[in-house]
Amino acid sequence: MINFVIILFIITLIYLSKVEMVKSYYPLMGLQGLLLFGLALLELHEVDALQLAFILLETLIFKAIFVPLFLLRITRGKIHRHQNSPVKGYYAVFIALVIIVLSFITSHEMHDEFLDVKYFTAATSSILIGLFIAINNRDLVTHLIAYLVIENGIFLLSLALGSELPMFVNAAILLDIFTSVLIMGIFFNKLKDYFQNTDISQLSQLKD
Amino acid sequence: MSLLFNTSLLLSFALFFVPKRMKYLVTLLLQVLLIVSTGTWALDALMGSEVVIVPLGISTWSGEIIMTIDKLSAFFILLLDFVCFAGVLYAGGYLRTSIAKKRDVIISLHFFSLLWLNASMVLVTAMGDGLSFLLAWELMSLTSFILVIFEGQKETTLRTGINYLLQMHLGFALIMFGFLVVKDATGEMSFQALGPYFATHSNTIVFLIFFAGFGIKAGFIPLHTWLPKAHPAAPSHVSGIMSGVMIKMGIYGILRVTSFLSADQELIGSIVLSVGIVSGLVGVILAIMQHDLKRLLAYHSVENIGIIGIGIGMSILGMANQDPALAVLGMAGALLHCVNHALFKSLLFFTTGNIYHATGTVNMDELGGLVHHARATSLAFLVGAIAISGIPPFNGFISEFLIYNGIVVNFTHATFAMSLAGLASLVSLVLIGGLCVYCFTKAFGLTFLGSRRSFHPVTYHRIPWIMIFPLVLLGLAITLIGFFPRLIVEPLAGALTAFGNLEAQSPALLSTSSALQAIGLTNLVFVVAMVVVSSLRAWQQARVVRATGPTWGCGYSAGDFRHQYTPTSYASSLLEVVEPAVVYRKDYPSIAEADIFPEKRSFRTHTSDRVEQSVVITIIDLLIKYLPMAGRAQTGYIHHYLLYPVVFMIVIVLLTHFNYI
Amino acid sequence: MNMPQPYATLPNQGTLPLKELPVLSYSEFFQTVSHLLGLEGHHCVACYGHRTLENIQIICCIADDLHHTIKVFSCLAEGNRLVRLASLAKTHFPMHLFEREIAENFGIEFMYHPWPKPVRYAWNRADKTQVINNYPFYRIDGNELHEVGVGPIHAGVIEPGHFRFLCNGETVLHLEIQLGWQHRGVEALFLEMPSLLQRTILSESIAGDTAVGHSLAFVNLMESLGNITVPEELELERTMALELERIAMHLGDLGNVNIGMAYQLASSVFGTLRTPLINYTQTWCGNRFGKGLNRVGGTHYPFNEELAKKLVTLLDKVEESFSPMSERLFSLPSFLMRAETIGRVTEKQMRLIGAVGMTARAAGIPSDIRQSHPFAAYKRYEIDHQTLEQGDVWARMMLRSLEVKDSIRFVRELAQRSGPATNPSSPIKEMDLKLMPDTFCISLVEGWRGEICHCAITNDRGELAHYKIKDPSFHNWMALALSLRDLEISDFPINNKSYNLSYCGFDL
Amino acid sequence: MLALLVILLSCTFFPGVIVKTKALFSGRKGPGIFQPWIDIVRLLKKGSVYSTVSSYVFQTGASVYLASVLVAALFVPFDQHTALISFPGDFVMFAYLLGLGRFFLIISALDVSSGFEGMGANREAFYSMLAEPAFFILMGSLAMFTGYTSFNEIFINLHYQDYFSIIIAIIAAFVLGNLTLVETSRLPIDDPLTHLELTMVHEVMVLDHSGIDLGLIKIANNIKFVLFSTLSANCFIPQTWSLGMQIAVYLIAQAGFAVGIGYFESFRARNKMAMNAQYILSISAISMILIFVIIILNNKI
Repeated sequence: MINFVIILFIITLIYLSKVEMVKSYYPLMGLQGLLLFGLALLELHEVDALQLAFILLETLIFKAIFVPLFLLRITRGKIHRHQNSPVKGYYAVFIALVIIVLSFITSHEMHDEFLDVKYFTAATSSILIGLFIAINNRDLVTHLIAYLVIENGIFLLSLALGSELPMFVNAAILLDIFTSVLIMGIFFNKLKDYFQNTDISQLSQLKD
Repeated sequence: MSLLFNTSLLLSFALFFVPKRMKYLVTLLLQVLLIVSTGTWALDALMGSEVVIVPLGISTWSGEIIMTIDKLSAFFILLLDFVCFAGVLYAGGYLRTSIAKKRDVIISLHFFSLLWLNASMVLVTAMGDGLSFLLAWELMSLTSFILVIFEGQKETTLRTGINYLLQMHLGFALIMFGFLVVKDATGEMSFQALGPYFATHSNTIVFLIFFAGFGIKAGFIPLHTWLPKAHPAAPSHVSGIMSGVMIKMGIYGILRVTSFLSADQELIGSIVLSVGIVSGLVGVILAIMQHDLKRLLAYHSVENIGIIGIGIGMSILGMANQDPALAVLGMAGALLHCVNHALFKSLLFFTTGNIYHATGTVNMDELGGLVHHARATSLAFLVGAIAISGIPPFNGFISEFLIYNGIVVNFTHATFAMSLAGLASLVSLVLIGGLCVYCFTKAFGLTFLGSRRSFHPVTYHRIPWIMIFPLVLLGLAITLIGFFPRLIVEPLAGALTAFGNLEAQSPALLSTSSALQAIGLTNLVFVVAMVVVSSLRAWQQARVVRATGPTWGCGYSAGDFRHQYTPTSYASSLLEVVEPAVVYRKDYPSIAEADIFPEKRSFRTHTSDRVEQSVVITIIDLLIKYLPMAGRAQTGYIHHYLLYPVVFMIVIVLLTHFNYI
Repeated sequence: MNMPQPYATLPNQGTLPLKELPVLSYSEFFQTVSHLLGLEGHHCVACYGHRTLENIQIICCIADDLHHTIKVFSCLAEGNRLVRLASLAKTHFPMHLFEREIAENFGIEFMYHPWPKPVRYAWNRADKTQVINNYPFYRIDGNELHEVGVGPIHAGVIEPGHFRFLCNGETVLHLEIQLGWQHRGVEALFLEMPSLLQRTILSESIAGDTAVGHSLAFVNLMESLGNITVPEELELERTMALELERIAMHLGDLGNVNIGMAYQLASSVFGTLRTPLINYTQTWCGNRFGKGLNRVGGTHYPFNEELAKKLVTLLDKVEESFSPMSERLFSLPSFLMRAETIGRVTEKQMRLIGAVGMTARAAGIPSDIRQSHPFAAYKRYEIDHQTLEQGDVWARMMLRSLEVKDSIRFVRELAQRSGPATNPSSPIKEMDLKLMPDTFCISLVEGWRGEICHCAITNDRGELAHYKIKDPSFHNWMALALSLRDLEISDFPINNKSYNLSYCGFDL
Repeated sequence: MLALLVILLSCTFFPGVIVKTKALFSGRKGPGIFQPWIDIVRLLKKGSVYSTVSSYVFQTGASVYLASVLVAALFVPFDQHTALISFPGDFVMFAYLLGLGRFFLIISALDVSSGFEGMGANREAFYSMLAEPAFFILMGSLAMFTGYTSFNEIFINLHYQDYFSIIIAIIAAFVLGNLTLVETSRLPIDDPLTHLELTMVHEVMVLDHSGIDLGLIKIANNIKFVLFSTLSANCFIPQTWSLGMQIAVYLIAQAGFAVGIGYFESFRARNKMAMNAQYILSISAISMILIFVIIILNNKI
């Protein structure tokens, strides 16, 4: 089951890489959150109940529900333009694929006992694809999403080490929430300022 | 038999003295003699269990020249004899007008070279000794050079010919260098010496030297640059022979060297595989971008050589990983693809000759609608197009199937690295197949179908039967292999014996042989289905109204040929995806925002080879930049020039004195 | 400047005695047009030739949107020999069609015209050698491009028109639209038709989907020429009919674009919303497209309280399902991907070609006769005016959606305001209509596509001597051609549907 | 033999169910389930019109297309019931046979000298070229997973593995489902219902085919549809069930697939033409992920 969830997670990464409409990100982000929730549920049955509840809360409530809704809210009816990405869609898919394949190969070559290879692959590809999305796009919201994808990767990375270091997971999640809220707050305020007089003409400025 | 062989070669000099109109017949006769003699040897070698050794009765200072024909050589000899025969047959029709127009000596030289090209290729495959091999190799390059510059009155043709000759000599030098390295280590200059050499020395470097040398002939990317130039310049029968079999001599050389490998196969295999993949993909992509039909076919040679390279590479990897199935199937696929490519590529080049004969152009921008004027040629081209796209029921599918099968069988028990290699070659083979369909629907559709792309009324020359007959011959061979693929298994298995470490009668080939039988059967089933469907259709058609009318143009009655897709348009959707592989230039000032009523303008595109542009041209540019420095030595004073030999001699003496040579 | 103005100034639906119409020399005419079009808020609404006894009089009407006036002037060109005039279109692109039309009808040659091509192959054109099959299409040299010719018979059941795409693969480099496949001769028919009723019906048939718009323009024109003032209730009714037509057509087009995008849900929802609306028109006046509603001087179908109540409930219902559907549509990624930035025509281009109506409004030009030259109830009641700036398929769709909402609101307001129809006035009788003799009159109406312009000239007996019609599509077809530049050819259908221009309105 | 029968059986209702579903979702009653076949029969009875520029290629194109699809149908097994033709590596031939049909359809489109057909031919060649790797990678990965290389053995052995085979079957079915949409020109690649020549892929390629030729092409398309959906159904139906049960489940699955396509097509707009390339590439990417998963699995990490 865990394998399946991880495969699904990687498939969402492929779709994330080729998204052309900002709006298409939200369901994918929600799905990723759900998948992480499932992973945490399946993987972390050794930690004590409180911690588990905390982790599940973070993945389900925060990642799967709050973040997509929040994104949807701040961009409702405003940003739906094509992103002006320098890399065309099919190359983006190709690059994502290359990233995933390379992560597969590197994790295959690592042979580290403390690392769970499955998680490690998903985590690295998530982080790298997040970076790629950030590089490939210029608008604010997409950068936010790229950041969240990287966050998900870090969460997975913590799971990769999770069975050894439950504290590490907790720390990662705390960091996760802290930075997410921080950055989203900043973004939100910025966007609010930006759209004080919401006028679609300003959207074209947002593009570049 | 060797008498026959020698006689035909000696008599070839008589070509210069027979009357002009007899020259072709004499050539044909001598060709038959040549083929009978070499063919007999090859059959002997392939059927028998021993290597056929033919002393030619000619001695040089290094000893008597002896032909050693093993099964691998025999395989290639039979192939090249067949294609050369078809080529010479075809030349009879194709050159008819030229024979009347051109000077006597040019015609003689052409036919003479044609014969000697055949002979030299036979010699190339039969020479084990390094020196005689190199001689034969050189002979092959020279004769083909003469053949290429048949239309030497055009400057571009001459230029291309010289470019070709230069590149061939680069290859020659590399091969010679390879032999010299081996000789330095083992004291012997022959293929046989490679065995002991490889057993004791590093395999990679010498293999790569040979690979580069032979690769220039074969046309692997990035060594392919002569190919798309030389093929369009040469007359069609020559392009057919060159593309069909001459470039296979490069493959032969590589196979020969490969058969002695004993270590480092993993690395070598991956290198060959990557070169094959790149050649295959880039070759077909560039082919799609072409407008000139012959250039298109030339790039397809690169692509097919790439497929052969994939087969060889996978096979070497199979040997390295103790996977006999992959090794056998990959190599068998590569070998069979040599045969198949020789057949359909010469067929396609000959049809191009017919197109040129009928219309005076092979530029797809100006062609179209030929099917109504050259029905037999169009059928031949269609067969060739389906075969080259690797689609059943013709032969191209069989060889690709062998390679596919090798890869997939390997998948069932592959290691991590091998899976990666298999995946890469699987994906590239599939892509090549798809791109081939893309390319040949374009080539066939835009050349033969639709209507002619011309404002002016055009006249068509009738195509004589002599230009159709060789096509039928080749088409039959293509169909035969497609429908009865098992026939080819035994010769293949024979040829595989050249590779000491391949178990030719391996279970893999045997089980594949039954799969091949099933394929042959399926093809027959397809024919039956086709007959059933078409007869039902014919039955229905006889009972209903069949109307004819102009193509539906939405009721607009003044449409013209411009409404058809053009080669550029057909290629453009692909171009967007493969842009990194092609250098693309558009001569078109795009219509500006405020240009509501645009001015007159024109649209032209140029695509060129990214590899050539970025690798070859860069090197040449560097040479052009730095060579003038050497030019300073050319002072124009006689006494300076006299000085140079003296300096040279002193250097030589000094070097020998200090034992550097 | 104390110099007399070289033009007469009229309000919308204003009349002008012919002798007060300034007649300039061509060079003065040229200068005046150049000068006026250079001013802010001026655009040419009509410029056409009118054959007088021995001359051809070219009449030009330039609307001043800021001061709600129309400036009219004319010049004479000799009709009996080949005349060469300097082309205004060379510098003022919107004039190109007017000049082509004059050239086609009267054989006047405009020198240095940038696009000298036939317009509509009228039956009485000057040069009969110009036939539909030798239309001089723009070509790009070289044999690497292919052309795609679509029409005049289209796969959907629509009117005839030929589209010629110059393509490089999937990309369209240039689109040229050749119209003129229907030869109805509407303008001439107006003069030939003897009775007022026939003329009214003819005006309803200029463009079948703009029956209310065109007939309103005609009716307004006749009322001005006949010196008839209509009661306020009638104006209210006419305005409601016009807005209802706008709603219905916009809804239909929203549905059609979605068919083009294969978005089934929206296409069926908008389709089903349109039906009750046009059915309502049927209950009102007996015709789904509002034919028979507009009559000179009165109406056969007075709007009453019952109708008003029905209308309000209907509009409520329409709005109820329209709002969520459009909300959903405009947030559907797969829709936005197809619509946004597709078929973009910039404001600059729209100004260059003189686009009008909603096409122009979708690209940031506030071209709206309801505002600039108010007529009917718009003189008293203000409707919201929407402009968007993107000029792409999305903007045209969005504009329609916004206008539907505005119109619903506006009509509901009017319907509630209209109250009981106290004095339903019947249309004026044929014999009671006395047109002013020797008069020029112009009437502008904002149909759902944009500005409709009807001009008429009467002779000394008070009969129609010349009638001129200009549909908004006259200018806007060029916008469609422009929006295809460097676009994928597969995006043509949604572009075409997002404009939904009129073939017959152009061909006449 | 059984395989062929069930395929032909599900052919009868498959296209009708899609049309019906779409009709129901748009609030219409819609035509009967067998209407597509009634239309085909009507086409088969009709006379046809041939362009004066067309040649023998046009005359044979549709027949080759149908024949190739029919022969390809002989390769597809139904669960553990073997197909008529089966040999190691048969999926290669299956794919290439479909390629043969496509080749002829493309060139017969180019035969009529029209901008529309050229466009369709070009698009078909391009998209099918892009889609082909997905199928091969998928079959390669299944071969890697099961250790066999023919359709029969792959599908028989897919079930004998651990729960992993279910995961793989799900992803395989996902890829196959998407491939079906590409191969049979459905949304979001192509809109089968549109009347707009300029936006069509498959339909514009067969624009000039009429009468029996069009009928043959439609038959072939319907069969092709079911071939792919049968392949994906094969991933799931347990072999331990009785034959009747299997057939019942199979038919329900087919109908479900058709309804699914109808549902999918009702609630989204089609892709922009330029987006198709990346859509198809992402299918290949997913099957690539699948093969990597299996590679890792095979190496027991």
